[in-house]
Amino acid sequence: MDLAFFSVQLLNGLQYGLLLFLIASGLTLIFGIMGIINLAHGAMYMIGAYLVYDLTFRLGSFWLAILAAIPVAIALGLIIERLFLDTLYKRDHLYQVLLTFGLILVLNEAQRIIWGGDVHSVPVPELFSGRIQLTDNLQYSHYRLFVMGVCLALAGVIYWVIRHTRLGIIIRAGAVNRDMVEGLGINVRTLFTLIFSVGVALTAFAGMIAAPLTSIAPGMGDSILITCFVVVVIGGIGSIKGAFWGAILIGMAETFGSVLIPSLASMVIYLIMAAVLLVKPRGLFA
Amino acid sequence: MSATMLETRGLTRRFGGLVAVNEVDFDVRENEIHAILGPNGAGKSTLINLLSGEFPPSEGEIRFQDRPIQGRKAQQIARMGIGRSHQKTNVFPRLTCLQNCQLAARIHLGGVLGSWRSRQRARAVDERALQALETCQLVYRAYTPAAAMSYGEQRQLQIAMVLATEPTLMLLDEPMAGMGREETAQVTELLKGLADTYTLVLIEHDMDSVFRLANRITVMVDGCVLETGPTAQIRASEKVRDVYLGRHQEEVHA
Amino acid sequence: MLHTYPKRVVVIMLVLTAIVAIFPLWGPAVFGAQSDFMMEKMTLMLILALFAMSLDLLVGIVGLVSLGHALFFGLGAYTLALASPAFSPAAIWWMAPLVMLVAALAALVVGFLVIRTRGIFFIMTTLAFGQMLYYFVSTSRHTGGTDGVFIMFRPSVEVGGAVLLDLDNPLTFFYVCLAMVVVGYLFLRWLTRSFFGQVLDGIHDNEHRMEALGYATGHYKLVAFVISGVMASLAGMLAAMQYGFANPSQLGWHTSGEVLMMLILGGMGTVFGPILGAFAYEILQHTFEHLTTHWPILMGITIILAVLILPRGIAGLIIDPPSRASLAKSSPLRWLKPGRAAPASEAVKPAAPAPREG
Amino acid sequence: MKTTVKKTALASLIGAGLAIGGVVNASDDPVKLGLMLPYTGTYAALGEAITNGLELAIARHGDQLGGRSVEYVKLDSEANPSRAPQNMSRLVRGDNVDFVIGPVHSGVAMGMLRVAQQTGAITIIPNAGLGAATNELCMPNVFRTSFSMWQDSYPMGKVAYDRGHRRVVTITWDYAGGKEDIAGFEQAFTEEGGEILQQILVPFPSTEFQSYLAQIGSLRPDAVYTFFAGGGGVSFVRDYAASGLKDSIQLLGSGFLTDGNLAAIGEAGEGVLTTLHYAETLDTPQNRAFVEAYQAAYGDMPDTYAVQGYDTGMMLVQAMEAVGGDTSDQDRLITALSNIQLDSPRGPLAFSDSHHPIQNVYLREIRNGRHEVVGIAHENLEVPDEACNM
Repeated sequence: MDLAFFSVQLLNGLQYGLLLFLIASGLTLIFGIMGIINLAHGAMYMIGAYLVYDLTFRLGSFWLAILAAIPVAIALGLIIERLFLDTLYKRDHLYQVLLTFGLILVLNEAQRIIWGGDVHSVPVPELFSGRIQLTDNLQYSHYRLFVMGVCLALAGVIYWVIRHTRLGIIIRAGAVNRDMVEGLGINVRTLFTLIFSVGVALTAFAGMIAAPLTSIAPGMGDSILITCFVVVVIGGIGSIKGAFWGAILIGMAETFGSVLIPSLASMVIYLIMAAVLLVKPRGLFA
Repeated sequence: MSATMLETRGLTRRFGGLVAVNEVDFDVRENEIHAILGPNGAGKSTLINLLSGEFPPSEGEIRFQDRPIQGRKAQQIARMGIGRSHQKTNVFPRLTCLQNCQLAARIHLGGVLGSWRSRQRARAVDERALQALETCQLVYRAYTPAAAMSYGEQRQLQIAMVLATEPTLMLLDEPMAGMGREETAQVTELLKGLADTYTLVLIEHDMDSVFRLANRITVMVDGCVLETGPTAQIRASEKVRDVYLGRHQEEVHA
Repeated sequence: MLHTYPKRVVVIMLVLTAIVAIFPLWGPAVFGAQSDFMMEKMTLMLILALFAMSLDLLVGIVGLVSLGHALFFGLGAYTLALASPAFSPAAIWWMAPLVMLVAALAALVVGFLVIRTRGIFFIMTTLAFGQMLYYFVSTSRHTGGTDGVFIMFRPSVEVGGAVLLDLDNPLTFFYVCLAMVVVGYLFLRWLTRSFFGQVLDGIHDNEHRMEALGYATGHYKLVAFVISGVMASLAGMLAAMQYGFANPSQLGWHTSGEVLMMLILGGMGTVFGPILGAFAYEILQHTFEHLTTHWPILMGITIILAVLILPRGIAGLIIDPPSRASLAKSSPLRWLKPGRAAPASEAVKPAAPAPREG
Repeated sequence: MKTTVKKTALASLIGAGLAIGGVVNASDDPVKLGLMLPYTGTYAALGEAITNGLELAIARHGDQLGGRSVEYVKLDSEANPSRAPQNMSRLVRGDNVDFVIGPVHSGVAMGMLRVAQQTGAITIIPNAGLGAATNELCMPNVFRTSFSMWQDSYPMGKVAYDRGHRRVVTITWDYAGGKEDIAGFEQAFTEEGGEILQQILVPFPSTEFQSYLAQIGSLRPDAVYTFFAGGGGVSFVRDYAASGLKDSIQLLGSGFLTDGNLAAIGEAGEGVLTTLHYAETLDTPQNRAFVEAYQAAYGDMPDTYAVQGYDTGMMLVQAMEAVGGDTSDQDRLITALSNIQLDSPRGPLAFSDSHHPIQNVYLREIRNGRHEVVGIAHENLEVPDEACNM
């Protein structure tokens, strides 16, 4: 492996990892603060992508589509939290697993009813349609760089919110000890609704900005879901920092693993997860 | 003076930057009731948790019957004969009173395989469980699910469960917490009776009970031992009165 | 008291068992030409009932929510598929023990690693191990990959050359599966009422306290995990025998999710509930598929409603039939009335005055 | 099948008893077609296209098969192999269908074949391309109207060599279908004297291709041969173009890479060469008529899957005509089916002894968002079936 190839793969791993972080951050917030295990998280990613696909053609602009899709995603989160999750907080994880599994079935089928079973794509927006030359025969699209930038910026914003705002203190406290939040005299219901909507919106947003990079197809959320679970568990449930480093680790592992040990490529992330849990049963940053 | 059953040397436990228990030297003698006093956050419960192996000490040594036990798991320490009760009610609500005690009594049958051992030994276990209930005057409740019993009864059941494990040393974390006056008196009597056969370490807020029960008292403040001595000595101690009792009174009247 | 149920449970289960057992008598009259197919379907439901029961030991009794239980189901299927000789039937006398042994070893290894984790971590690690085996089987040269493998012969049940049971006969196979479910049920019933079962209940309620009492709870959980895995592998072996086919999708997390749905429909922790759940789930899916090609949406809604309204499943209805008053109080009805946002508390813990902290 | 025979016999007996003097045969009963196709999930679009094609063929013949009306029993295969045997069994034993048509997914096909073997139900596979179905596992009662992975990729090996490519990287998903497809290409390409630099297997169903593209870039092959389908195909072609590799390294592929997905692929697909047994732009009267009828009925351009469904329907139409609508004699029906020769939209179509289509495979290039037929990559290609004995 020469240096140029290595650097290119580093870039690929980083970009994939950053996108994973964006999806996983919502998951880990919901896990950590609300204690809710949300299997339908992948479906939210899918819905984000489909929304942007739909709206891009309706509104004629990718950027307008994103602007219009975000409130829809937030509203979806709001509805799900109020309608379904509200009664589940005090119950065993099992019920959350089952309810959100049911939600996957409903959302996937709703997607098919609304948008059909065909594969779609969204063109890369004009503004970032250029490419930079990496090696003599390999180029890198500006849009991928843009996505990296957005993910990093959002990671920065989330980090700042968690470190320097009152909400952040509550979130950090909640991740360690949920009862404490109630003790702080905070309206837990409002907080939960807020966190869930933000979590859903983050994931859907990841689906939106990833749309021009990927193909929009039924079931696209299912495979990303399990990868994100692995990220969250490796990083430590509820830890944004953990989600970040976990995502980068998994991004790198998948990128380099597929090249270096192709025979284990499909299992490499699970092996890493097992290894991490063997050493630190609560994740790296818990 | 009787022999030392348990002693600690330089016992320390840190949580992050917070030192919950700081270089505590502490000893318990056979067949005494040793009470631990101290304001909230003094490190009493942490000390008990260290003794029972709930978590390992950061530093220091714990010797039980002349064997070091620090770092062992809670279940091992329990089987060595240190039984404990928790501050919060901790019985199994879906099981009956008797089943709760049976569960406790059977820990000496051995591990998983022991759960299918001979009937004869099982009978011995049942007897021990009943005995524990009798000691705690709960026999009439034997077949009541724990969830259906009153709070005070549940607290007593918890003591019965500790008894059923046949401990040599009992660590009781606020056994009378949240009880009414009458129930408190009842449990005080019960504990007094136990002192003949068992060694007790007791965390308790109820001053009257402590002074009536304890042979010796250790007073803790901010994770350190302020003073240790016979009950009379502590009762008379200026230092304790200033630091602890005074504060405690304020708290009560606040 | 725990694991003792009203008489009507016994009566209902016996009646249902009898109805299933005498299916060959009434099946043709009710289903006509479809009778053979219905018996086949019922055989499948029995196999799934065994599978669901095995998971109930983990989820309902010990309180360990596994999202990777299909691992053992698929392992049973694949052990049968790969160990069967190509041109002759295997003898059940060594095949069944082999399947159980392989599953026990796998459960021991996986269990050793996952038992250390708790709560969400347990769910996630079991999921990860299930997926690991799923990908291994999907990509390995020796397992037929994603297409799966055929099992050309069902194992033989012979003693000294005399055929005891002809498993190729659908009727015989049906009764074998029925017998397996009955035996499995009796075994779990005995297990849950034994002292070992009491310890498991204790762990479910308060593991921490069990440790303080002196129990090495990890050992008990591991043994339960192994027993559950072995039972699931037997179900997987029967499933592979029924259709002569093993496929990686039997190992995937969707299969694990489905069997959890059977648990919720039937009622967890009751041992008999999952049997009802397996039947209910299959009947529902069969019906929905007939109704519309959008059947997953109906299935999803059913599961959501079951979680919200009927968390104790069908078993809960039988043990404790709802009264008019309790119906009026149920959360969905209450939820219909605006302005009452009190979250429903499902806590099982006894109501006790909050003790002081400190 | 036993029950069906009995049932039909019984029905005709009763019928004969009731309608004295009238000529009554089994034609009073509709012919039951059991469709076991994916109507939900990832493959739903394929299931719908096949169904459309099938219904179109039968509708164009008066909605009748051999003079009998037709009843469709549609069952969602969920593309879930573990449910395949029970679903197949439901169609055959539960709904007593006369023909089973399905599936799309190869894993599901395995499960169905097992039951087809046990029950003897006549099964027509309108898509799944696993080689074994008409080779090791061939059965008298199983037909295929589609392709095998090998059939569509083998011709590309020669094409690649003839175009001057000597060193090629192959890339596909690490699953059975992909590996079979790549094997066909590699076989032909190395026979010609070409070299496979590396075979890359991507975990299924990942669509994250960046690291593999970098790998391809550093290997500097003359061409890349690939098999992906559905969303994976769209992603790969788009990513390949976006990485700039398309400018220096020719992209070859199985037709499934782009079929049905041209709109989603967009500009990125221009110049990609694929081989397949059909192209919607085939300039034959049969195809023009088919495309017109399909567009009139459904408003969409047909794709390969629709043609496969259509040919399945045509096959049924002809075979049922040959036996006069009588499904009771299964051997006669099977003989009728295996003797069928179709003037399909895809060209002449006949069946081998193992019941696999003998058909042309076309070389197609994407130009202006359409699969333009460059030529016939292999005429009347027959698939090896030495392992088949029936």
